[in-house]
Amino acid sequence: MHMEKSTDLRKQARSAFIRSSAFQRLILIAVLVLLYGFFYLASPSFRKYTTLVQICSNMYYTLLMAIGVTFPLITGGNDLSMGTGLICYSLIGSYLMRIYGWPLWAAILITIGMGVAMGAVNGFGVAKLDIPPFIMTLASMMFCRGMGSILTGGFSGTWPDGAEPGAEFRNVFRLIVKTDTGRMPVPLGMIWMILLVIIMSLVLNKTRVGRYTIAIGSNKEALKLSGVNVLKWHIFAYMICGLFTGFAAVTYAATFSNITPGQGAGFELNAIGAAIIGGTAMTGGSGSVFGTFLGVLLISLLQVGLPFIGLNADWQLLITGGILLGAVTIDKMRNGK
Amino acid sequence: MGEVILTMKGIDKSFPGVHALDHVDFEVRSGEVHALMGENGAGKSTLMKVLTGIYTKDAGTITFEGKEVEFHNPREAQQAGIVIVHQELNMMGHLTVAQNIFIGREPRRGLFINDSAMNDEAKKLFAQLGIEINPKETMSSLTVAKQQMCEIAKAISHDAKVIIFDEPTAALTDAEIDQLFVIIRDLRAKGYGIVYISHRMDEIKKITDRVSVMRDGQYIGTLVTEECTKEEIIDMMVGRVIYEEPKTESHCPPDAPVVLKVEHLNAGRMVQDVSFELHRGEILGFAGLVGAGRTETARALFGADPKQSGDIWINGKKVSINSPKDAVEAGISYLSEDRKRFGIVLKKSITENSTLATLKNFTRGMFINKPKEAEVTQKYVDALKTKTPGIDQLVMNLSGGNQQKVVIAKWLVNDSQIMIFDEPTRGIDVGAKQEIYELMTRLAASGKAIIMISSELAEILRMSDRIIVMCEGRKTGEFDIAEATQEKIMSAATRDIDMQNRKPVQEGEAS
Amino acid sequence: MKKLVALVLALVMVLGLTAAFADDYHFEIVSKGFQSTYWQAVLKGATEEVEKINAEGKDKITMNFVGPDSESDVAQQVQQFTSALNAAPAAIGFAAVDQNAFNDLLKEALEKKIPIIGFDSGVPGAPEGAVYANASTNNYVAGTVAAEGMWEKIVARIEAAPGTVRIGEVNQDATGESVTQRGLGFIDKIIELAAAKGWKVAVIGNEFYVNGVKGEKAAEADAKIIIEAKVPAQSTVELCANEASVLLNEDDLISVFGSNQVAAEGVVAADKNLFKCGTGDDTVIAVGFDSGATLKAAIREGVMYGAVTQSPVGIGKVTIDLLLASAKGEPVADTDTGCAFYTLENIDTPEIADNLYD
Amino acid sequence: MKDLLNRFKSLKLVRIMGFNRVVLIGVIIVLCLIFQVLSAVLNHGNVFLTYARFTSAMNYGYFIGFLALGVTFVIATGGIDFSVGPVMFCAALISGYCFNNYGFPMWVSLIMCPLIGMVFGTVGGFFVSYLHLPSFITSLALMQIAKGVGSIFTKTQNVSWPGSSDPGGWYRSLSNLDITVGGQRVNIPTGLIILIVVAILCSIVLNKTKAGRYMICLGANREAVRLSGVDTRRWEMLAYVICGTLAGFAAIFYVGCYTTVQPVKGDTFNNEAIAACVMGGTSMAGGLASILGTVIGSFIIAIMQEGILSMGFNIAFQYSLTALILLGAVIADVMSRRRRN
Repeated sequence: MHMEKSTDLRKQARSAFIRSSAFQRLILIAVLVLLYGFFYLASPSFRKYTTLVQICSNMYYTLLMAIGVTFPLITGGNDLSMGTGLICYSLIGSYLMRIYGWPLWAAILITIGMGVAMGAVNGFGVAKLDIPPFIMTLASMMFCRGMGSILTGGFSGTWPDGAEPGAEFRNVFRLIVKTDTGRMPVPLGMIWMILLVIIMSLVLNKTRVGRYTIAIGSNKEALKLSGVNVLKWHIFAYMICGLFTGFAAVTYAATFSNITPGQGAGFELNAIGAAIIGGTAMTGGSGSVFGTFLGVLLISLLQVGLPFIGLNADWQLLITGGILLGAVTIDKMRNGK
Repeated sequence: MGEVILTMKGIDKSFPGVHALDHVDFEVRSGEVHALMGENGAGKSTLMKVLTGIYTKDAGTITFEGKEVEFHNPREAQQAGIVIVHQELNMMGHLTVAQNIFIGREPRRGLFINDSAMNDEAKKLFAQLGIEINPKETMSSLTVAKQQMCEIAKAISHDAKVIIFDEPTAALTDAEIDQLFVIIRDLRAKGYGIVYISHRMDEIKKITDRVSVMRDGQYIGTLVTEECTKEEIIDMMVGRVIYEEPKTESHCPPDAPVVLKVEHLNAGRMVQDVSFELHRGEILGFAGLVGAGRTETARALFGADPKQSGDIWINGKKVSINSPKDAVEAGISYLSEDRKRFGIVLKKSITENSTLATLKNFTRGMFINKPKEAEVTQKYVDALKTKTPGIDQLVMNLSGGNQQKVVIAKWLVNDSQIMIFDEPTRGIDVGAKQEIYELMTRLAASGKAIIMISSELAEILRMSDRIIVMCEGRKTGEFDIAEATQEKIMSAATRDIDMQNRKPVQEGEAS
Repeated sequence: MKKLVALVLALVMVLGLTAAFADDYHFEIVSKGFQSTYWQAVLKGATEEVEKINAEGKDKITMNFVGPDSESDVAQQVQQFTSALNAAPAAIGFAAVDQNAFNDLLKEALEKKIPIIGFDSGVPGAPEGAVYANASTNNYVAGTVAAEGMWEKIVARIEAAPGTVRIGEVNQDATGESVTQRGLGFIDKIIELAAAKGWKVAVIGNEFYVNGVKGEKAAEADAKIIIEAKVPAQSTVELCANEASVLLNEDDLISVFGSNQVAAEGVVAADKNLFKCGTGDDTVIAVGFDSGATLKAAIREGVMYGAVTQSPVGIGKVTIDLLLASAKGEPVADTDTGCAFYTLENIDTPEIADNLYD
Repeated sequence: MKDLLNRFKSLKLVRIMGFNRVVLIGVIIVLCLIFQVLSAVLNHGNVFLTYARFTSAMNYGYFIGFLALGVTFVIATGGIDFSVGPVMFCAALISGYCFNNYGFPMWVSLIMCPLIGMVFGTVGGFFVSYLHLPSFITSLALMQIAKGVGSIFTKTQNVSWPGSSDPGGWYRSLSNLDITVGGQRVNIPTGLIILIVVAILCSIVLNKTKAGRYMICLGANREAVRLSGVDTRRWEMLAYVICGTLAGFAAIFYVGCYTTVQPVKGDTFNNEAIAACVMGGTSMAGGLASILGTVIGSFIIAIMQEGILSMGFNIAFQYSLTALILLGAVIADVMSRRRRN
């Protein structure tokens, strides 16, 4: 860690463009285009509009987590509790609806609320008790993994679906329009996602939350000396992550029906991986929401695309692993050792 | 000089085991530059930290603009109008200049930060200071000097009444220092009260109106700069006069064999075509201003940083050094100027640090021979008079001087014939300094070849048998001690720049 | 010293307790899963049966029902089974994730004379005499049932079809005993039925299923029917959905089978974008397995044509009965808890509805 | 009270083991008692403190233990390894597959396990130490790759190692040796013995050899070690190699107790391994590592999951409890360091 910090100045001294994360994003976009083109040529059925929809609806919850985790990552931290947390929250949400007959909106609020709360806990542990972020969130990850089924007694939940009342909330993510040729799905969710990406990049670059998030990652001591209440903003960064995990939980429940406890471990790794691919540095201080967006797009494109070219499932793992390594290596090359 | 705006009376502060401030008095008038001097550990920085609310005082009163004040955090102090330009610049490298200046009090439009307004504000500030800096640049892409200018701009933007400069010139080139002084004088004219902490006598003479001196956490006294001499101040600082007699002639026999020969060494911008020879038993001083490329030369020679070209001979044998490993095996050792980061492993014991470079000599098969290790460590602890309860003491619990001794011990254990001392006495108090000097002399006498990089001209003149001067990455002069004078060295160190307002660059407090 | 004393005291106390808590019959049930609605249904059946028997008052039964996180976690289940053995119960109900992992433990049970009752997929290939009886669904048969149910709906269309037609199959993995059996049962049955019509069938996709088929396979070129078996990278709904959407994008696809709840839900999820599935003549005939809110909804909306349900509740009940009998030393015999194909027509008939769960 | 505590702290044994370790052992004892009582009360008079339960708990402790030992080395150098679980599975899958399908002799397959692990360790180590990639990300990628390779090699199939009665089944006695004394079948936990032996070796390597000294020091201040003329990259890489090898070694004991391995699984073991060594007092900041602590940590995890079962609780409790104990340990550690500074 502290080696990176020490060479920071020399890093920055290098040519501005290569250094700029814009460059990394450019590479990423190029890769995306190439990959899409490749799939496009390789498989006729991939060309269908519906495949695009598939790619979109496949990425919603990962994207939300990734946007969230971008903030802790920029502070130089991490959040491993997202995956199991996501399942835990949406599970409890559905439990309240099914068993206690809570209304949908209340369940949604609780689900998101729990996310924020867990974020606050993580933030407190990291910022106040200065527990290494990795350990703190590892602990809350294990905690969530158990908590879901402890509270619901091993019940596996479903959110309203099909004809049930409240099932409409799924239309928030997928609108069906009738055309003369038949029905056509419109990935409404994508619009919200893009909206969120825009909003969060604004938050990151144009508000105090974002400004101090970057500052914490860049030089926490300096920020303290400037008389900023570091503790508050540091916790805030984790709460944002929690909030988006909450969103992700709802989205997950909306796009897939059945939520099984004990699942979800590993979701967060995709999200973190995506953020890193998007050019957010593990050392903190720099990162961009748009980059994260591209990162998730890449992963989703792979997950959906690879089956189309008849590549056996297990190769997908190999390739995603390879791409992750590649991305970080490029990043290193850019910034020098 | 205006009326008194800040008075500190009987300030007392203790840390576990240390009585850092012992009833210190200090005052600042508006429109004066008030120097605060003292050896390292005299309590200068502590006093200022108490003033700016980073530490809370145990006893005493602070009166600012007539009313007694008590700051609990830097914020309160800033708001009251007391700001500090820190010695280790506290900036956030990833943010832009303007963002740094206004961190914590960004102008906002609704929810959003109004960056354009911020940039304009920053522009105004720089105009006011007469500096050319683009507020939109990222902080880390600026030179140290410019970063410091930003710090000053930040200070003024707090519409401060008292500005504290803590070792402002430690890392500046002379041209930059001059520019800084212009600004400081301008601030004084505008009626700011300025506290100026520094070691550099001539700076004090040049820029300050009054000098207050501290020693061992106590307030010694205040003098008016014009009316006092360097010597008086030094006496007050060290409590005793120490003689730093320059060497008159080389102690190294003329026929001493060449141990190290470097030819056409190139490593980046800071090391350009450097060539020199080093003889057995010789102390070769590397003089020059901060940032002249001496440390870079040493690091390149030692293999710590990659080099583009250059040949190195040791005892007439050509060697290729691409990593510190090669260097150490070739019998070179390097004592970095930044001990904590590059010298020692703070979390580990004296023993572990002492044998770090030479562990292979302390192994039976693959196992470490702990008794032997302990024995040797103890030997050097005694030899160097390292003050420690025991050899298992963690290095982080030792004072700067003793830490330096541990580093030296590490290399002595390695018994390398060529030793590079980079700022060997930085951040070390007078007593320990003396010991280090004697030690180096003894080492040279015992036949080691020593390169000493120092920014303190007195040190160079006192220790070296031969002096190499560098400037902007080039070797610009080489003198035998007999013929070397301050003027010659300085002119080489600053090349064509005119000699009038020149002064030697001296040691800066280690961070 | 103090600690020691405390420890001794605690032990004494505890041993006292243990005496006080002995029951007539205590059964340990180690299920294959715990946290899916299917297993909850099995648990429900078992609990009801236990309460019923205790209510009758002849015998006093207690039961401890455990199962691993996911239906593939061998380590957890071994630990649970060992723990069950150590609890020295009157009998153990057991559904093995992977029977190879349990041979030694089953032998140990045999030595300890603890009766084992297999349920759900049972404990195939267990050492002689260890398993007293099975209350299990024959998954291979269940697969064939799905095939038959689907066949009658699609046979006409295959006849009508000019070229080859494609039948898709989504399996959550190629490792789970029951899933693989169903998958293979389905494929074999299709081949058999096709053979009766004189059609050749090609099987492509995941190697395991391709190689596992008993019936004889034709080359893709000269086949009338192509069966494509898909397996996702990991057994989650979303990844199943990705595989399913690949199938649904094939223009010659006429039907698809999701061989368990997750896979079937994957198919439904994928169709949410593609609208290929339905019960009409131009739509893809989707057949699922087990139930759950999603599948039931899908069938009611006519997205999914039908599904095969086992009788989880029934399995639970029967298992308890067998456990009790074996514990008493009475002779017990295997019971096939059976399975049934259901569509919109019969979904509400009692014999089906009772076995469906949310 | 206070001086009592201090007197306790100054006991020779305590000083050797380190106060925190001793506390952890206390935790184990307390846990055992709690489980003993609760499993009797809650689960129909179950008894927790029995030899059988002890051995079955240990079965879980073995492979977690070996994984944790490996991770300890990596964490000591200031890194993190998130791939040990899948690597262990990958090793077990490939070598087991070779035994079943290519008729490799058992001893060859057994040797293959650590070798395969070593390969992964070497690759990871290379990326981290020579290309300076962040260890977390590298191990993430490696984890995916391990899963992929394992499942490609075995054609997405489970691999079941032979049972004790089958040919080649002798490997099981590495983890549990069944002997009959007077008609009584007794289970000797050989795995425990091997684990302890390996642990001792590890702590010798870490504390008594050059390699260990360098690893710990470069964890604390990499640059200072490099400038002392030490080839840090080599020693850092070695840590990852050791970690990978031990992960492969763990595979032997995993199959020794659980026979069957699935492809694309094993990530959850990462968390437990890391938790075990952090509990044991190995610091994420590097420069501080305790093998004894790691072993105790793994035992706590093992005992916990057995206790949960014996109380008849849902497996889920295991995770949450582990999390809480982990947090407790870390907070205690942080606090004590605060007080010292």
